[in-house]
Amino acid sequence: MALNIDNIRSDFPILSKEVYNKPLIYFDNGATTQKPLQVINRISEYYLNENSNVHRGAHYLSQIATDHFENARKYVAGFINAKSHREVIFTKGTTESINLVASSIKGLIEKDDEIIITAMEHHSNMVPWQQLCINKNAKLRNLSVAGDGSISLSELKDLIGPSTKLIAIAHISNVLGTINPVKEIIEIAHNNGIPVLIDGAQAIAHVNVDVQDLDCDFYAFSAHKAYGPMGIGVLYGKESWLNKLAPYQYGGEMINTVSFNITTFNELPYKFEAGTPDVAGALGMESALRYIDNLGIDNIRSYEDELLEYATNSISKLVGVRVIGTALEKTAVLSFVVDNIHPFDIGTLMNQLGIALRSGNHCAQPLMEHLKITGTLRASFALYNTKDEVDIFVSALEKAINMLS
Amino acid sequence: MALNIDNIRSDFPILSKEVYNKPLIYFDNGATTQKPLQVINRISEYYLNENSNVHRGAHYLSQIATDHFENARKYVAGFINAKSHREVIFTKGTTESINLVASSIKGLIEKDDEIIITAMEHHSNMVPWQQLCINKNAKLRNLSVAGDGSISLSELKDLIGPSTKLIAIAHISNVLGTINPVKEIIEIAHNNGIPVLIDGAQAIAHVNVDVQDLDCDFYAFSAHKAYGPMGIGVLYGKESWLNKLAPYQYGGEMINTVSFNITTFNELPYKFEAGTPDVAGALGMESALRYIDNLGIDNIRSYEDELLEYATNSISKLVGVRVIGTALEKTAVLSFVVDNIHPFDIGTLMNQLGIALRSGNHCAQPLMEHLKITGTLRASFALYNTKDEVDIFVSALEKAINMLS
Amino acid sequence: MTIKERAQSVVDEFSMFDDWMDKYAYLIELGKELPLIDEKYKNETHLISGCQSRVWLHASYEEEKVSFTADSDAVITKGIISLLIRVLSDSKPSDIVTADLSFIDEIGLKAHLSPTRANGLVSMIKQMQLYARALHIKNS
Amino acid sequence: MTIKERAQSVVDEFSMFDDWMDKYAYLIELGKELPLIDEKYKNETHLISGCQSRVWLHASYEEEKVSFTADSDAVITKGIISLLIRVLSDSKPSDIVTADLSFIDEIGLKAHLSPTRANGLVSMIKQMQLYARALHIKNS
Ligand SMILES: Cc1ncc(COP(=O)(O)O)c(C=O)c1O
Ligand SMILES: Cc1ncc(COP(=O)(O)O)c(C=O)c1O
Repeated sequence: MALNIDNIRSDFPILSKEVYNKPLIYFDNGATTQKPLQVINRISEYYLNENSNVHRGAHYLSQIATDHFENARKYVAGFINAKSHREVIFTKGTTESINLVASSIKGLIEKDDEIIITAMEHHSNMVPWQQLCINKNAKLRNLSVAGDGSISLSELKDLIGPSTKLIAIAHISNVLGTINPVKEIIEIAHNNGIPVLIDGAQAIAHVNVDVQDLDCDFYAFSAHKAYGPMGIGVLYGKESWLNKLAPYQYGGEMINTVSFNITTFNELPYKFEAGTPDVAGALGMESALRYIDNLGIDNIRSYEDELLEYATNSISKLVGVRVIGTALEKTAVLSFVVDNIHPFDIGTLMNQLGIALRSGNHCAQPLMEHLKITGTLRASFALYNTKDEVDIFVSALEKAINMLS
Repeated sequence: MALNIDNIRSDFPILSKEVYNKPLIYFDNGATTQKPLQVINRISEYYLNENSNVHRGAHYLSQIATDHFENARKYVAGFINAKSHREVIFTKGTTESINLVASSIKGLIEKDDEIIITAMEHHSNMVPWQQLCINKNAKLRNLSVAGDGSISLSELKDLIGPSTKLIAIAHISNVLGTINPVKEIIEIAHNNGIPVLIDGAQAIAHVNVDVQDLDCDFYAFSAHKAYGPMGIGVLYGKESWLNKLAPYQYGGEMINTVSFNITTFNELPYKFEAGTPDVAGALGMESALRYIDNLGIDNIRSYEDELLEYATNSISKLVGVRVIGTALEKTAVLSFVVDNIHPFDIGTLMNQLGIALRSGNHCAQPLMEHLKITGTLRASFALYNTKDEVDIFVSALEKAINMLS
Repeated sequence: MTIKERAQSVVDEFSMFDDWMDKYAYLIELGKELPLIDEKYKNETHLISGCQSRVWLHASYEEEKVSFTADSDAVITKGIISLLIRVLSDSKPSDIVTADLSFIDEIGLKAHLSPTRANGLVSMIKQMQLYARALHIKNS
Repeated sequence: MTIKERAQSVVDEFSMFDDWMDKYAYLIELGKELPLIDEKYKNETHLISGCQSRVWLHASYEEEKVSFTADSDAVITKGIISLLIRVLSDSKPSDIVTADLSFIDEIGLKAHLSPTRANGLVSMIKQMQLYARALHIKNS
């Protein structure tokens, strides 16, 4: 089914904005997406009509808020096809989700154990493991990334050993757009008894995510990269794993009984949710995922793939432009460099022309080193972007290159 | 200056709601306050016009969002009179703020060190220290609470010893309403070279908070208890202390440079802010604090004191009602029990009569044990509550007691 | 009477009241009729977790039927559990385990109780069914 | 010319352009005139942290005046730093430290640069003032 992009765009008022008297072209969706009215209104609606603290209340508003909050959890569980809503932990976002696992799994990691990541990880899925390894005298192992932005399963098999305790890998690279073969990776890992954490930050809004089909042990994502509000995200974890992990932080609903000397902790998912949760955020996230569901993630995927292909072809025609990340399995992200021109110079001029790109190392310094570049320009697409916008982007890029050559 | 409560109430549309065909009387402000239109609209406005990721951007929206986000930080710094905006760390809320300190101070706590808390702490300011002590073989020491809900400075002096490494105490008790003499406590602590963390969850909306005047080392609070959005709060820390603490979580803006083997961390406040921050939340918090500032915290304080006194006098006339927490220095919170009637029974009937109270242990089980009660009913007030509401509350309470006697 | 019939009679009774304050008054009365648990069972073992007021529940098995006694420190909770006992007690384990408990929604109990209370209600029912299952296995 | 006068001449020049794209074209030109840093100074020591493009800055002191040379791997950054050098270089340390830099806002540079760039700008100025202060102390 084709998406009706005009209708969709009218749900996102910010897209009609002008910047420096130029129509805004928002191609920084990998950093954060814009939010549809449905999400913005849901948040207002909550504060106007339902606001209350949850769980511990003994009154009407508190019950409404609790029901809606727990229904949001169930909706999220359904969206990623979790077996149970108990496997859905609300966090601040991908970064906290990953840090939560790194912190709560600490007791299971010992000296000389190994954790495998890849050279394309975002700092948020790299530094927590690096620091855990430093802390535990364990070893961080690095799966390399080929020139086209892909990884090799046979290299992974070679890296895996009896000391491997965890594999942490991005579902989709925020720099290269590569869709990693996570299902195959998980199968290989499980054959060796190793759990896998997937960083789904760049995947959740772009491809179908089915945690049971993937069979991943952990899956982390942020609402704000999937048309939802900032400040909230999810850690999915298999119940058996979440039960094995130590609690994360202390206070509020995560506590069962406390005396001065001892505390017993609540069951899942509350065990990992200390303090008053972001109820408005959870409801906003639910609205955002409903928005995606209504359009259909597969329709979104094919629309964005088309857009990516069109944009890739168009910029490839410009002299000096080199696309970074050309894996076969790829979506939504278009990184590039221009020979002899610094990404920042182009980014600055593009901004002046109304086009929101990102330039730099994209919080993936090790990847930049690995690819021997100092940074890229990145155009990242969402379901509301259009070929017309791509055309404007390409001619602006041409203009910028001319000015800078 | 007297507050114009009619005007104020019109800023909070939820207060005109009906519950079971009765006008809603919201006396659960200790759990979370309602939000004025100014806050709700600020959040919408952000998503409609300014939404972008911050700091790392190279474009117009990103700059706007960053400016507003950092201005919000400065506003918060001014609100609590911090020396510098670098001392203001955005967190999820009080609970995360306290857990952050407990986690990052770990390296400075050794076997047989001691941490002092009080018997009136909320679980969020008790269990993190309890677990840290268990983890480090350190000792948690407990300052007792007198029958009226006050603590004794001379007992504190006796508790302090050469092994004392930290004192953590609520500014205002969420059960008793006691305003603790934190300035005196901090002076005593500092004379002994001990840092002090203040749990300001129940204080920030009710009394003037001046961290330089208090001279506290850490101050934690949540926006949602001060007319702001859920999901965001603050850890204030003295720069010298924040520099001493280890980073908390890893990823995003908190990183300076990363290579595969080593990471260097960003300066304050970013060192403690991993991942995409809740920009909308920060702006919502700024609006909420502006709302308080516009009315004047001292005006709010005297209005709420008057309300508390009126309510205390009124319920004290009812047979069998006993107020829990009668310290001289007290505000905004009115806990009580009724002889021979379970708090839950009253709470249930009060809810049916439109009155939102909280009943139970209020996340302070050790205090309940200490006071030898199973729970209380709690009415907690905010700047929009009125004496008329108190009257309705008192006659409903009378009715409930009659039904249950 | 079957469980279904007993449930229907509860629904009929509650339909007489328009005002929830009257329903609560009735629940409070019902609480007083609760088949009280023997004091010796009011211990940790018989405490149901998940309720914010304390509830003790005991089950016994005679002539292939399960009977319940209970107590609580909160009166309205007592009323609720007395309803549950009236509907479920004195029944075959299999009937208890498979019972249609929609009467709880029908009388509006679930919607009118706080989330913690509602969780308590779920805990009570779970515990009753657990007892029924256990006693059934033990005695067969 | 004083720092103030040099700043004014920058403001005057920029006021000729209405369109920011023209201002950028001009900045790019200015970048080419940047007093280039000696290759031997293009090392870690002379790198300014806080800029997302790399900027090397060197200062020297002669006849009670500080002079700067610099380079960057980004052309627009070069243009910006060349403006700063034009205004601040060849001045007394005390004048550099106390200089009124409102010309940056006046030509709209700060508002038109990304936050990271703006931070970079702040870092550059900070570094120039640091050098000035250090050289002043060292030589007095
Ligand atoms: C005294 C006190 N401390 C800490 C907290 C925890 O605050 P939050 O749930 O917003 O993290 C609360 C709120 O319930 C409180 O009243
Ligand atoms: C692949 C990847 N992982 C993790 C993150 C961190 O997400 P957040 O900042 O929402 O925690 C991002 C976003 O920048 C990302 O692209």
